[in-house]
Amino acid sequence: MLAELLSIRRFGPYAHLVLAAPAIARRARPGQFVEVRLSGEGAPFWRRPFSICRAADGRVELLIKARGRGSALLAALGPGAKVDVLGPLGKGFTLTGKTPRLLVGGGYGIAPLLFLAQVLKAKKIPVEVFIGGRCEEDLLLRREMKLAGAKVTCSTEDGSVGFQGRVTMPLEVRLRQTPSPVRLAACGPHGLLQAVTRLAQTYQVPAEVSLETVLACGLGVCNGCVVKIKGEYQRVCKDGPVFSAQDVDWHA
Amino acid sequence: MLAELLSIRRFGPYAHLVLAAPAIARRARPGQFVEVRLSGEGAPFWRRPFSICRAADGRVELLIKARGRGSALLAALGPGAKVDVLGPLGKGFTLTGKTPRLLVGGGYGIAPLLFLAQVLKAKKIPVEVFIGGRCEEDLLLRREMKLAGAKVTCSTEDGSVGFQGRVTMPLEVRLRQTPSPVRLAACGPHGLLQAVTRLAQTYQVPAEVSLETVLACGLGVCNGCVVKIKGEYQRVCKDGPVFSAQDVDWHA
Amino acid sequence: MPKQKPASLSVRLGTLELRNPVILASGTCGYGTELEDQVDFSTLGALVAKSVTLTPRTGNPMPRVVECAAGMLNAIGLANVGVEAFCREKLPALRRLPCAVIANVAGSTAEEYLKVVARLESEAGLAGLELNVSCPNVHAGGLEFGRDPGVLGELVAAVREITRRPLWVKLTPNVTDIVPLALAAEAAGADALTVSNTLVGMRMDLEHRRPVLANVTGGLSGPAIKPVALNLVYKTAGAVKIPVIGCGGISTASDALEFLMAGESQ
Amino acid sequence: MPKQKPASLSVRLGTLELRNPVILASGTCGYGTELEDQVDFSTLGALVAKSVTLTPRTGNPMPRVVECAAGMLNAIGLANVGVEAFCREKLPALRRLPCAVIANVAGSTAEEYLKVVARLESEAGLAGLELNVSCPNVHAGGLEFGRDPGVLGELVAAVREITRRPLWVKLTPNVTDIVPLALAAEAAGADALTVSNTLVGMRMDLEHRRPVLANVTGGLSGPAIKPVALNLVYKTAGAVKIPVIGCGGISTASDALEFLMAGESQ
Ligand SMILES: Cc1cc2nc3c(=O)[nH]c(=O)nc-3n(C[C@H](O)[C@H](O)[C@H](O)COP(=O)(O)OP(=O)(O)OC[C@H]3O[C@@H](n4cnc5c(N)ncnc54)[C@H](O)[C@@H]3O)c2cc1C
Ligand SMILES: Cc1cc2nc3c(=O)[nH]c(=O)nc-3n(C[C@H](O)[C@H](O)[C@H](O)COP(=O)(O)OP(=O)(O)OC[C@H]3O[C@@H](n4cnc5c(N)ncnc54)[C@H](O)[C@@H]3O)c2cc1C
Ligand SMILES: Cc1cc2nc3c(=O)[nH]c(=O)nc-3n(C[C@H](O)[C@H](O)[C@H](O)COP(=O)(O)O)c2cc1C
Ligand SMILES: Cc1cc2nc3c(=O)[nH]c(=O)nc-3n(C[C@H](O)[C@H](O)[C@H](O)COP(=O)(O)O)c2cc1C
Ligand code: FES
Ligand code: FES
Repeated sequence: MLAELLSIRRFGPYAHLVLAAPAIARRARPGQFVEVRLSGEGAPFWRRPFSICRAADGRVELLIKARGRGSALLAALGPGAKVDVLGPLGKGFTLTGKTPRLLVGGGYGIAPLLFLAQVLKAKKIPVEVFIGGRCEEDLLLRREMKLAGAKVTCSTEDGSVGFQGRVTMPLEVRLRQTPSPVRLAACGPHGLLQAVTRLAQTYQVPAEVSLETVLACGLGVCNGCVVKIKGEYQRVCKDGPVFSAQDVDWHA
Repeated sequence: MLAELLSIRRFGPYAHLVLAAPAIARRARPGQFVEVRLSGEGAPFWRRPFSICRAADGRVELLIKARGRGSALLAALGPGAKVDVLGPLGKGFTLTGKTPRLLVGGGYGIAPLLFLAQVLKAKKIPVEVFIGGRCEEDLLLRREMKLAGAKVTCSTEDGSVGFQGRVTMPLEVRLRQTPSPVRLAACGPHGLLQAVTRLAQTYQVPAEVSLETVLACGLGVCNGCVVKIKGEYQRVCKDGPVFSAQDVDWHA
Repeated sequence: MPKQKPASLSVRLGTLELRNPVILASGTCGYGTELEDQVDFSTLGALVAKSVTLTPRTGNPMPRVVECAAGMLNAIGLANVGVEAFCREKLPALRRLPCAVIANVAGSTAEEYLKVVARLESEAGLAGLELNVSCPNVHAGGLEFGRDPGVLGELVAAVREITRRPLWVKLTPNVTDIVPLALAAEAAGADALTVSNTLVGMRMDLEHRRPVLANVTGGLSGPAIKPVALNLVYKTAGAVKIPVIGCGGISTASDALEFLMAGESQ
Repeated sequence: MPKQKPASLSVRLGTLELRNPVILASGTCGYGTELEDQVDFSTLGALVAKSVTLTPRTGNPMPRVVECAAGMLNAIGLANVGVEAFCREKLPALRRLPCAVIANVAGSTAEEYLKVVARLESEAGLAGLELNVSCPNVHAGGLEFGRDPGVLGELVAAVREITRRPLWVKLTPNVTDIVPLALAAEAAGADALTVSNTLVGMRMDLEHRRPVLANVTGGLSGPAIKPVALNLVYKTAGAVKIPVIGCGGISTASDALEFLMAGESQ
């Protein structure tokens, strides 16, 4: 469908887009994504996947990082542009149970976690968020997370904001100091997800991770995006992108 | 080079573009063209050729008709857009001699003739212009031609403006009634150019025509745009687009 | 796209009559269920299911796909559940689709092809079979059947013996001359030819200085290959009497028309 | 793009040393003069002139070119002035270009190739010869030399006998297996292989219901064919010891790097 770009806000390499897409907004669940077809000079052949970072009132919001041709074209659009989006796609995070959630996001990986925090809060589930990045610029959606009622802890590798170091550091402190039942949900770079998985094992807490691979069809048709889950190939775009951390074969 | 689109004015399927392109404007001669690379959804692989319709003060003007993917993308641009243009290319109309000129244009074929009229007028050569189209909408640049000091005669096939019928009708009237020496220059659909060539033969006046074929490289390299000229293939993009009417083998 | 000029939109491919000539190619539409939200199957002539082999295959290691100009390379490696699970798990849903369903059969040996076809014989709800003799992404020989007219003819004749279902043969474009292969398949009893599969290609990963695909090469599909596939349809349709189904880079209605005309104009 | 890893940017192709590995392909740069405004030839490694034949050829009827997704089809038909006029009219300007100039030779018979090469022998200012055995747009057989290893080997050996100039052979991608052809050219004395020429393709004119090109088929070039050409470079470079010059869809620096790496990584 063609969705109108209602507004776009840019900060560094990132952009926050608000799209008018009622049909997607209605059905979207946290952890699901949309596929965006780009056009313009050097537009890529495939659509590009972006997590839904908020969905309400007929609007779908995306938080994107301009990395290559596709994301740069998307980040360069102006309000009023018509954006070709398909979705919602994929399976999202577990929303059941009352166990408090610790959400862990790195860089643009925080995108689906905002939507998740909002839905969990609406269900009265306590939410704490750990946001990590290399520097302050990479700490995204801090204000929005607080507005959503989440407790926010930040860390930067350069120490400019919050804890100095990786985001798993304050996370581990939290897990060690308050050993009450929690569930983890993480999205971000591969290394971050692996580290979160290790912590989940150490502290014996269930964890879900949102994986990223190159997507061709994005619809579960081509089997081009598979990862090893419990020894079997599963499709990131259809069977995921959210998987149980302990099921992922990180070394496949 | 990237030229800024200073302004664009649309009327029906046509658009008039003003580009900031000093290097092209400086060297352009009437009858030459530019090649424009398009980008955007469905952008074509090849550049698209458009005649230079005016060149002065660092500006190059184009008059285009939105016919297919390329021209539609060009016509849809807004002021401030950066347009990838190459030129000036090709050989233009003869500018020497003092013989009065009769210019004959159909549809967007009038584009190079405005530039020609202006240059001829600056050389004090009398210019009469015959503009034809199916209906009033197709009669382009009438005002600009008058401002350039040319005598303008119009014809429409539906009779809404000027003579009813083909543009060659008033042209023939003119040739028959005032048999003084003139030179013809024509640009427009194939049929128009053939008819002008026949009149030139009948009335024994020299004529030049600007031919249109599909251009691939536009630079004289590929030999993909050839037409038969005096029995030999010549390249529209490099040896033309302007040829002596009597040299063109219309039936090749 | 079949080569006959459609009077209505419906087309006849041998004994098989399709509502219209729009057919989704094998591997581009999974088993139908994946696309339920995206595609209205009642508007299709037919769907060709993903290739099925005798035993389950997990497919090639990752990465299996890479983007190209106006196309993509895939080296999925015939990942599929195997014919037994196909019949049990996939066919029920495929049967319910409101369009004709063609099973696509692949194998590494003639015996494998024959066993798969034999197993499918006991199942209802398949409008026809397509033999994939042209998958470039399996090493154990699938492609070889598609490159030698003698070998191909024998395979098609053997399959013909054991099924009365409409039988299509999907040819490879990666040959010096497609005509002898088309003629061999026709002579051996094929009801239609699908022309064609993907072109072999590769891409390099500049960062890691190695081929992007773990399989090194993959099959190129998409608009990039349309002119090549069109020419093969034109040549094949000129050489055989059976219908030729166009395949390769069709993404718009006018692409489809080009294929229809390329088939007709012979 | 040659397969050695360049230490500086300069590359050695047999006895020929080029300033850098950027070479403009035959037919894409005319005789150099056409592009004087667009290209700074002193930044190039070499230019391969448009194919030259024994006698002048006017080329195929129009239309000769048609646009495709990420590419184009051409059926120019080796339009050229013939070797005599080439030497008289084109070579003087080519000699003045500040880069190496390679003549590209085509013919319908072995005799024609040999006569053109013999005529070029008396001319100074050519850094090498490229044999075009792969032009898909002439009917009198030019392509045949490129499809049969035996015939190709004989042609290359015969040319080798009469010239000591660096000798490149430009192979066709339109074959089931390029390796035997590459080996045949190498064994017969080629100094380098250009891999590869255009893919055969066609397009239909929907309005007139006939092929767009008067010649029916043409050669597909441009980004669309890059993955196919890359794979052929990879395969060829793995099979021969002489340098392989990459050709097909190179339009950016990273395209060129992909070809360099595909050649190296064997
Ligand atoms: C389920 C899912 C959800 C996602 N959600 C988000 C989100 O919410 N926000 C967001 O910003 N992103 C998200 N992503 C990631 C996003 O899809 C990618 O960043 C995007 O597709 C990049 O496309 P591109 O065209 O901009 O870059 P590409 O050109 O595809 O390049 C991507 C990266 O790969 C590198 N690269 C490309 N080609 C090569 C090569 N040949 N060799 C080496 N390196 C290469 C580039 O340098 C670049 O860093 C998500 C991905 C998935 C799978
Ligand atoms: C030297 C020169 C100067 C020119 N100057 C001007 C100028 O000043 N102004 C101007 O408006 N134009 C000018 N033109 C023409 C202009 O270049 C073309 O109109 C333009 O290239 C069309 O490109 P497009 O992508 O918009 O259309 P395309 O998509 O290329 O289509 C062009 C036309 O061909 C038809 N067509 C396309 N494909 C097919 C097919 N497969 N079968 C049947 N029909 C088909 C389309 O319907 C359309 O009418 C000039 C051309 C030349 C050679
Ligand atoms: C991801 C992918 C998987 C494919 N799998 C199969 C397959 O299992 N069997 C088969 O015969 N063809 C397979 N193909 C080839 C397609 O059926 C088709 O021949 C090819 O994609 C060219 O058509 P297109 O350009 O319209 O995609 C596959 C293609 C793609 C892109
Ligand atoms: C218009 C045109 C004319 C060509 N003429 C010749 C030729 O005369 N001789 C030749 O060997 N190759 C010729 N080629 C093929 C090119 O040299 C090259 O192999 C092919 O275009 C693929 O490379 P590309 O995709 O980078 O263009 C021609 C290509 C084009 C597009
Ligand atoms: S991208 Fe095609 S199955 Fe996931
Ligand atoms: S378009 Fe290439 S020579 Fe004219």
